[in-house]
Parts: sequence; C-alpha cells; structure tokens
Amino acid sequence: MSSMPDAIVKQDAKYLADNARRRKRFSLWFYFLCVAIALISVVILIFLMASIWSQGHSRLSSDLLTRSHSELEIERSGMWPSILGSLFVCGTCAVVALPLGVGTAVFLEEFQPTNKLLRWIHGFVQLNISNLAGVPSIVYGLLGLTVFVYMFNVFGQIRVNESAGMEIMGYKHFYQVLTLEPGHVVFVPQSDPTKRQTTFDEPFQAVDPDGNSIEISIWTPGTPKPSDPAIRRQTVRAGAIGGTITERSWYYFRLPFDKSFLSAGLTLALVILPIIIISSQESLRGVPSSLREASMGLGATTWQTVRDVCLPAALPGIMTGAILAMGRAIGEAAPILVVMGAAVAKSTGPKHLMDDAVTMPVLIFNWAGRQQDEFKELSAAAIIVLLVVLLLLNSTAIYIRHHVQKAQS
Amino acid sequence: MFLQITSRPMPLDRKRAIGCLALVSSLLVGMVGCGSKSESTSTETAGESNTAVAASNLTGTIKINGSSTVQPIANAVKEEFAKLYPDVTVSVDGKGTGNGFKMFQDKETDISDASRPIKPGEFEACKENGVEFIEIPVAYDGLTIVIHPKNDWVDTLTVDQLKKMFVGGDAAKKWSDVDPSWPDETIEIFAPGTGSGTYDYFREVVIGKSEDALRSDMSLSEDDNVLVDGVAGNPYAIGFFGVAYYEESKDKLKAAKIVNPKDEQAYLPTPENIASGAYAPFSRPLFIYVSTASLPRAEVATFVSYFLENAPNLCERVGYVRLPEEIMQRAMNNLDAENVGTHYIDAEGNSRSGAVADIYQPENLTK
Amino acid sequence: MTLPKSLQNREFRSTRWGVLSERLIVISLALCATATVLITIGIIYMLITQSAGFFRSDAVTMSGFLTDTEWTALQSKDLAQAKFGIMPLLSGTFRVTLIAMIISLPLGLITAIYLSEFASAKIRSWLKPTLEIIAGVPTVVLGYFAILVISPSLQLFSDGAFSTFNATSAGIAVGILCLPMVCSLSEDAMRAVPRSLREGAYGLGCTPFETSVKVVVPAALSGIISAFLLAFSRAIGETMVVALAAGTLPTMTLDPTQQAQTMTGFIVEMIKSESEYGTVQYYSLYAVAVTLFTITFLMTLVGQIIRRRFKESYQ
Amino acid sequence: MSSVTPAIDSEQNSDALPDQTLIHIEKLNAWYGDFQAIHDLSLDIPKHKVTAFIGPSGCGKSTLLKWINRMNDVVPGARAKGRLAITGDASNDHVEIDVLDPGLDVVGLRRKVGIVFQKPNPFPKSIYDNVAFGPRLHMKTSKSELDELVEWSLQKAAVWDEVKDRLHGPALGLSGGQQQRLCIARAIAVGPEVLLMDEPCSALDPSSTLAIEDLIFELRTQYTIVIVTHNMQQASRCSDKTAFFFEGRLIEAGPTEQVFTRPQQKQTDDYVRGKFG
Repeated sequence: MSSMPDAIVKQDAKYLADNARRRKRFSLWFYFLCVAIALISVVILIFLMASIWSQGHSRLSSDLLTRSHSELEIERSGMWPSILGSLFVCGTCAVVALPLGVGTAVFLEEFQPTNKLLRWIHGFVQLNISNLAGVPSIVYGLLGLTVFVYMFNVFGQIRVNESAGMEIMGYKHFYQVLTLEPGHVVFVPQSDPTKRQTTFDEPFQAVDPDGNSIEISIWTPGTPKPSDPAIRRQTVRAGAIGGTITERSWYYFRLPFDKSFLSAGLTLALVILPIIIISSQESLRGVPSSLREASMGLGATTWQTVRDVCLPAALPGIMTGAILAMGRAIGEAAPILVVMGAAVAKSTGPKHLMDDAVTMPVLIFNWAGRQQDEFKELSAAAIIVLLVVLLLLNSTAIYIRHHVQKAQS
Repeated sequence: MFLQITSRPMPLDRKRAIGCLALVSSLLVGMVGCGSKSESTSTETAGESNTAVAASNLTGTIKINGSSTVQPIANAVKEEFAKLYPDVTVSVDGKGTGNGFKMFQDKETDISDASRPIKPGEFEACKENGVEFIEIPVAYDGLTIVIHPKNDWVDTLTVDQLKKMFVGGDAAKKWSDVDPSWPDETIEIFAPGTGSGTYDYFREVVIGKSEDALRSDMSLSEDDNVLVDGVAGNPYAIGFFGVAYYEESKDKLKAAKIVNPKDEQAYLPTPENIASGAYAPFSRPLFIYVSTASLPRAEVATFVSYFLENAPNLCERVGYVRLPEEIMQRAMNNLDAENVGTHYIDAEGNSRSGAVADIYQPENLTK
Repeated sequence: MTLPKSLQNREFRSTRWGVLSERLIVISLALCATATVLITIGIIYMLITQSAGFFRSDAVTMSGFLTDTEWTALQSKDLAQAKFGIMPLLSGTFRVTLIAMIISLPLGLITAIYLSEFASAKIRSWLKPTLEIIAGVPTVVLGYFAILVISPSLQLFSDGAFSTFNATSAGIAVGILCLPMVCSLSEDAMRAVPRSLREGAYGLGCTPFETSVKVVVPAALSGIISAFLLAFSRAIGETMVVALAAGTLPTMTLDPTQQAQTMTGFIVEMIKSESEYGTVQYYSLYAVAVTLFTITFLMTLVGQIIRRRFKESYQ
Repeated sequence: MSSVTPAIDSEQNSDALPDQTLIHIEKLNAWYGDFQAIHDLSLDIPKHKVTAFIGPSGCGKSTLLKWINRMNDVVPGARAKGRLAITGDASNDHVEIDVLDPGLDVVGLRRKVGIVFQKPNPFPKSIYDNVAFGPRLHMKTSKSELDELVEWSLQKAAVWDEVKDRLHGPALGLSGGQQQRLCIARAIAVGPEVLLMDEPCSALDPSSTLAIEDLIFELRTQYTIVIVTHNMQQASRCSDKTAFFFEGRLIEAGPTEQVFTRPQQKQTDDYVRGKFG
C-alpha cells in the first residue's frame, strides 16, 4: 500500500478555510449577477412598454379603432382597415399553414419509414425543415413575390384595360356608362369579352342595381334635354362610351394572385410553416408511445391511432405552437412589404380574394417613419393595439400549456 | 355592388365632363375649401338634383403609381373622392417617377404620378407599347434644400456651392471644402432615391443635361421621412426633397435660401416665391399622366376631372403650391379635347426645359 | 353475464375500405411533407434564376462582387458607375450582428443559467413568460423602439457622436430580439444535462457557481453553441429593425456610430426604392439575397447538426 | 370477416378438454436489424389455456409475444422468418391465419389477438371511452349495444364495481391495478380469442398483482392467454403451460408443474431455482 499523497496529507487548514470562504463568496456574487441580468430583460420589457405607452396612450380612441388612414385629417386617422387586413392575411395563413404543418408533422413523426432509402429521405426532410426555420423572412417575401404575385408570369401579366390575368370565377363584366343624371351610371352586360369599350347610339338594354333589365334611351345633343331625374337616369348621350368594369364576388379568383391579401397570406404561411411543423412534432413526440401501442394492439390502423389517440393527446401542444406561430405572423412586416408594397391608404378591408390589404405592422412601419407628431403618436397607439392582440394570443398559449401540464401531471 | 341609385351632381359624359363640372366642382371645391368635411353640407346644384348627397353607384378600380412627391396630392384627392364615390377603389402607390413610367408603359397603371416631365426614352417606350397619355400639371413644388437647425453657417446656397457638395468623385467631403469659413466637419448627405423625379430634377439643375450621376456616397431613401430624420439627427447633414415634407417638419429642419441665378437674390421656398418663380431654379411643376386607354372608363374620367378640379386646393393642404388658373384651364382643355402627347419633348425628341407657363402651351404638344 | 349482442353478432367492419383510405391519407400527408422540400427548391430556383440577371451582366464579375469594397447599387443610376462589392453590406450586417451578439449572448446565457440552476419555480413562472413576450414582440416594434428611444439616448449620452441611423442602436434592438432565443435554447440544453452530473459536482464540494459554470455549461456546450449559431443566423436575417434604424448607406468601416446598411436592409430599400425593375441594380438584390440565404443556411445547418449530435449523446 | 366463435361463451371447464393447439410456431427466426432475437423456435400454444413465457431479460420472449399480433411491424428493422400460424378448429369457420404473411390483414389479426402491456396505458379519455375505443373502430353498434358491451367487458375484467359510478370520469384517475384491469377490459371488448400479456403485473403493487392473477385465472375459460413474466411464482401460480427461453432459443416447454418441479434441462433448472436471471 502506498502512503497518501502529500497533497492530501499536508493540508493547510487556514488556506482551506479561506479558499472555501472565497469560493462561497464568489458563488454568491455570481448568484446576484445572475439575478441582476435576468432582471434586465424584465426591465427592458417594462421600459419598452412604458415608452410606447407614454407616446401612444393619448391616441387610444374609438377613432383609432374605427377609422382609416387619412392624409388630410391626420388627427382622426385610424387603423380599422389594417385590423381587418391583418385578420384576413393571418386567416389565410392559418388556413394554409395549420393543416399543412400538422400534416407534415404527423407524417414525419407517426409514419416512420421502414427501408433505408425512405429513412434517408425522412432525415433529409427533417433537416430541411429545421433549415427552413432559419431562412430570413424577407427571403420568403421574395419567394412569395415570384411565386404568388407573378406566378413566373405563366398566366400572363395583369394589365389595366387589357388583361386581368386568367380569371377563373366570381366575376361579371359590364360596360359602365354615365347617364344624364350626374354621378349615376348604368351597367350593360359585356357580350363580347374582347371588346374593352363600346359606343351607344341606339336605345339599349341595361341592368339596374337589382339586376332587372331596363330600357335605356338615347338623348341627342340639340334636342330638348329631359329634366326628370328618373328619366335622366335611364338616358345616355348619343355616342356615350361604356368602359369595362368587373363586378367581383367575394370569391373572385384569378391567376396570378397579384398583390393581394391571398399572396401575402400564403407567403406568411411559408414563413410560419416550419415553426408549426417543429412545434407539432415536439408535441407529438411527447405523446407516450405506450398509447400508440395500446391503440395498435386493439387493431387500430396507424391513421386511426393518430386520429383518435395521438392528435387529441398532442392537441394542446400543437395549439400552443400554432398560436405562437400566429403571433409571429401577425407581427411580421418584411415579407408583406415585399409582397403587397408599403401603401397604407386603403379605407376598407379586402372585398374579394384578389383584393389588397393593409396590415397592422406595415401601417406601424409607415406611421413610425412619418414626420407629423400625430402619426408618431398614432403609430405608438397602433403598437399598443398590436401588442394587446399579441399578449392575448400569448397568454392563451401560456394558459393552455400551463393547464395541460397540470392535467397531465 | 351596384346597389345605390344616386343623384350626386356629376358630369354626364367624359367628352363634356369639364363643362358640366364647372357647376358641380365649384360646389365641391367650395366645400373642401371652407374646410367642411361633412358630406351633408353639400347640397344639390341648381336643378340637377333634389336630394342631399348620397353615394354614387359609380364603381371600378383605378391604379396610380409614380412619384412619391406627387403621392400626397393623389392620396388627398383619393380621400375626398372616396367620400363621394365609395365604390370606386383607388390605389395610390409611390414607387418613384421612373418606376411609375415603367409600369405605365407596361399598362399596369391608369395614371402615372411624376415629379418631372416624361423623358424622351420613356416617351418612346410608351409609343412603342401603344400607350397614349394626356399630360396634366397639378401643382408647383419647391425642391427644398434642408439643413439642421443648429447649422448656423449656411444661410444661403448657390447652385455652384451645391455642385461642389453633390457632384462627382472629388465632391467636397467636409463643409470647409465648400467654404473655408465653414466648419471642418464631414458633410452627411440624405437624398431621394435615384429613380425619383426629385433626384433627376436636382441632378439636372446642378449638373445639367449630361448623364453624370450625383456622388455615390449619399444616403438614399425612397422614403422622404427617412431623409427628414437623417438630416434632423446630424448638425452637419444636408438633404433635399419636396417642399411638402419640409412643411411637415419645419420644427426639426431649416430650409436654406437659394440664390436665384437671374437676380442674385436668395429666396426661401415659400408658396409665394415658388408660385412667382423667384425660388429658382428649384421650383418645378408636378404632373399626372393619364392613359387615354383608361379614359373611356367612367370611373377614371370622373376621377381625373375631379383631380383637376380639386388639385389647386388639395395640393395646398398637403404643402404644395397651386398652379395659376390659366395653366389649369389649359390642362382642362387638353383633357376635354383628349389632346395626347407631351409638351416637354420637341418633334426631334429632345426635351424642353423652362417655366411651366411657357412650355405647357398647345403649340408645344408633341404626339 | 351473457355475451353482449354486439359480440355475438360479430359483425365487423370490412377492412378493405379502411386500407384504401389509409393509403390515401398517407399519400396526402406525404404530399404535405413534400411541400416543405418544394419550398426549399422554390427558394433556390428563384434565387438562381433571378440573380442570373445580375451575374450575367458585363458590369459584374464574381471576384468583384466578393471582394470590392464599394456597393452603390442604389446610389448609381448609371450602370457604368455602379459598384457591386458585397463587402460593405457584409460589413454592415456583421457590425449590427456583432453588437447584437455582444448584448444577447452573455445576457441570454446568464439568464439561462439563472433559470435552469438557481431560479425558484415561482420566479421561473414569471420570468419565462416575460421572455416569451419579448420573443413575441414584432420586430417592427423593436425597430420603432430603436429609432424612438435607443438612438436618441445614444446621441444624448455621447453628445451627438452617433448619427441618427447607426449600427449600434439597430444592434441593440436586434440583441433584445435574440436574447429570449439564446436564453430558451441554452436553458433547454442545460436542463438536458442529467441531474447526476450536478449531484456529482456538489458531492465534491463545488459551490453553485462552480457547478453551473464548470460542470453544467461545459456539458451543455454543444447545445449552447448551437443556440448561439441559431441566434446569429436570426440576427443576420433580421429585417425590419435594420430597415428602420440602421441607415441606408453601405459603409465599409468598423465605426459603430455610423450608418450600416445590412444585406436585409438593402433588399428592403431596393424593393421600396424607385430603381427600375429589370436593371442590373434591381437584380443585385437577388445577388444579395443569395449571399444572405447561403450564410444563414450554413449557420442554421451547422447549428442543427451540432444540436442533433448533442441530443443523441444524452439519450 | 364475420365468424362465430361459440367457444367464447361456453362456460365449460377447459381443463377437462384435451389440448387443442391454437397457435402453431415452427422454426421461427426473428431479427432486429442485424441482431437475431429468436433462433429456430418451435412451440405450440394450446387453446383456452394460460401459457407463460419465462426467461432472463433479452431472451426473446417479448419479441415472440409481439410477433404473435405483429406489433413488431412498427419497429424499424424488425423482421421474421419461419412459420407462425393461428389455426382454426372444426367448430370455427375461420381458416388458418399465417401471421407472418406480409399481405395479412393486420387489423383483423389484432382484433383476434389482443394485447395488454407491462405498464397500464389507458388513453387520456374517460373510462367508458377507453373501453368503447375498440368497438367503435371495428363494429357498428348502437348506443345501447355499446353500453352493454362496455359493462360486460368491465365486469369480465373485474373492475365494474369499482368504476360503475364514474364511467365518464378520466381513466387516468384510477389506481394502477384498476388501470391495468381497465386495459384488459379494453382488450376484451373487441372479442378477441387470444390475449397477450407482456408482464402485466410488473408495474403493480402486490395486492393489485393478486387481483390481476385471479382475473387471468378467470379469463382462461374463454380466452387463450399468453403471458410473459419475470415472476416465477406468478408463472407457477396461474399458467397451465410454461415455456423457458434463453438467448433467443426455446430451451424447454411443457406443463407448468413439470417445468417447475422436474425440468428436463439444466438451464431451466438453474433458472427456476434462481441461480441466474
């Protein structure tokens, strides 16, 4: 047996005590450092909120929520169209990204490949998804611009007076003719789709607002002009020109999508798809495999197992992930700037699928850059509205997670 | 969409729009002018209508793109127009004069905003693509050279001094390079993007006809607000943009007086000086170009007439200077008679330059 | 206790339809998964075809693009005078990113140590949601914060040395943005370190500081590094903050008080700009996008690979 | 696939009948990837008896069990060769099922061959929904038929009295032993012929274990039960036949009494005496 090493035998008690005290003190300092630094993030958040609140709270009025952007009456500008716009864009995004994302996650998690090639492909898809999550959103914006807005120009370019792209449904073409009654127009169904305008010299049939057919008479300059407004509404000047207009139903659909909320929503769907996939995968992975075995053991097929056991069990997690992803989508501005442009002077929400829209972050971006103090304050107020929406979303997510953690434990 | 039968005073027909509009618009202009925005104040025109204002059943979509300098005017007109014609969608974007014309040539827009006249190349491209247009001046702008309020050494600037600051590779890096009595500090320059009419106009004034570019180490932004912020944040910065943006940010910036090369007097970009032409050489007209292919569409015709009628008042509200009555009248005549072509390019394809009152004459029109 | 009727009848559903619908469902789910691959292919295809418009131009050489120190795509209307050297944009990007990392890495890591090693359950239940809220703040809001609060404060404290738009204020805002990400990923990594390691360290008489810094952090190092890489690539790709706060002048300098146009900032500016479509200058935005995509893609890839390795090691 | 299995409701004592082979295994080899888990295994499992698989960990007994209802399908790299057949009998019109046939209707097989796992694994649903899960998948039943079926299954699994007042309460609120009996109820609710049990008591406390063992004893009158167990006493208490596995091979199989008291092989003897394992 060798004797104990000197290092152990010749211990200096004082040194040991000092050393221990020093290390303990150091550890305590480190603890305080940790606390201080962890507090920094809280301080940042409070500071951020406070500075935005102090700028914007005076503009939180019903005008802000109900009116639209105005260049002439800045003090009464509002963000209603942008709220609608965000709703439509994010709605589209959710409708596309959720099934696609959850479907992909289910496929990757629940249908494990059996042979080597498939397993390799599986791993590749998995890695690819992780990488997509790291692609900057502006690159998705560029993709959306090429794929959804222009569709590589495969379906033609959208040109005023000439081409509306490839119209598929929800449209009716009319000639719009001014009548003798100012401000009033009558509509003539367009018979020849290639004829962009037409001239009226003979009495003709038009449709009234209810879709009933009405007889329109012609007034030739030089003859007495009718004075009864009702007659004037049904009279047009000889040689009057009707230009085409399109009545679009809400389901108006054409290719390419052009700068529409649909393009923006689809682009955002690309941005959040990887996030949804990854979070859904994680919550599916959290479902104990014993449940799967139990279900399979009862003779359920893989899909039945997924539908009846895995998805219900993973649903809270999937929902939490989806809500957080939607929060990201609502706040995302860069891809929307690329796809829909930065114009904010829209007074309504989108009226049909191919209509454009303003979203809250783009409006904030626009207002924040303006010179007028009113706009600066408005933008802070709009941020407050946006943050309230996000806070609601986040707390729902946190609530769901908390609730489920409790229920499962 | 076509639900409301209305009796809003409006022109009967595109060709005669102006005549009819005389009555109507005087009312509308009066309404806007007196600052009353309530729709109910508008009453019927004599004999034309017997109901108070209701929304028109006019419908359709109008696409406008082009100069960000003209954009505030177009937006203002659009906003007032939308109150009368709620079913007409007007989309106004400000991608810059150059891009605006590009889209105009490609038939992507009905109306192109421009802060400079069309260039020969763009005119040719329009011809090739079969795009005909009517050129309509809508307002005066004074291109404003702005400096930081703390900048106490610059009071007046001459075109030569600007040339030293803005042109070429050997441009003045420091204020003292321009004038030895000025501080020995780096000049930081904020300017509108190269596709903007404002950039072109400025370049043409300080460089002349040659195709030389301004110096390349300026901060350029399409967003004039960025320029305002940029200059406002640095005492040694200088920048330029349309007078409207200066009007919005007078408390943060100072405009330099510009020495008029003709009378050697320095003038500020006040509305009077711009309108009188004393603020030379940086006062300039702003235009809209309307495609004739779009004019048969009732909504476009109505909008353009409305634009012309209301531009003088609305442009003042957003910070620009109204054009003389006489020029507006000529514009109306051009619209009424559908006189296509530009006044700023002669038959040989060279561009003309000079005061708008001199050039915007029927005899100068080139098809 | 008689056998229930349903078991006596033994009328089972035919499985044939089930098998068929199962097939259909698997195929449609597989199609969903294919979509993600299509997106990658789409991005790469778009970037290659569109940037071809740039690289094919005579005014551009690959070596010039990679090494030149001037970028004047927005400033030079005339192609002959335009300079296309990506370096200033890269330098801007890395200046902003570096500042962001200086802020977010130490703060994020220490917060993560605190959360995983020291914090009581109650503090965790407050601090974690706070971090999540910061993570959920839209970047445009942080950009607004940068120009409204950070930049003026910097100017105030430095007596005007900072210009209105500068790399520092953008960097700080991006740093705030990355902090929750660094924190939560690092915390995950540290929580995955088995308890036994900590117990071992305490058993040897280590203080909490020594345990966390000398045992837990090294054990979780690969996870932490991957968190850093992911945050780094996030910072590089961040757009709205730099578009609002970093300025529009590409500069080749190390001075953080100056403007710094980043790659993403340039793309936004070019999209918003009045530069004409179809010109080489316009297509240069796709060349920048290619560079941006390549850098972030590599970063994320390496980060992911490290993360996977690390995950396997404790399972 | 409709068949009548009169055997299920026959209450006669199966001990009185001669052994009928239900599952016939011949020269079975099974692999996980490159690792061979079962070597040349041949075994007959008698109908309406309890067969216990014993042996040390990793001896292949669980693998064999999982091959009987093809639960190994979901394990990547798992494959098997040889013959594993569930044979019919004269009173039953079903033909022989070749379990290893790749084209086999696995769903039908698993309906006939139910499985109960080591750890109780009720779905995070109500007790009722747990039991009704299988029938809802496989049968068209009315509400009353389903109620009847659920009650019957729970009674069979000897858990009805404990849960009848909270049928719609969460299954996860039950104790471990109740959960395991619920899992058995769930398995028999689809009317299987064979019940596979993979160490059904190893996660339970002694009194729950006893309850399950009693249940197994009850159930064998109507079901063919195969049970994998580590617990020698359990095997000797409740099985009719015992098979001893070692390193992927079947060492010995025979009536339980014989295996435990007069083993033919030395390894078996060592194992049942607790010399290793």
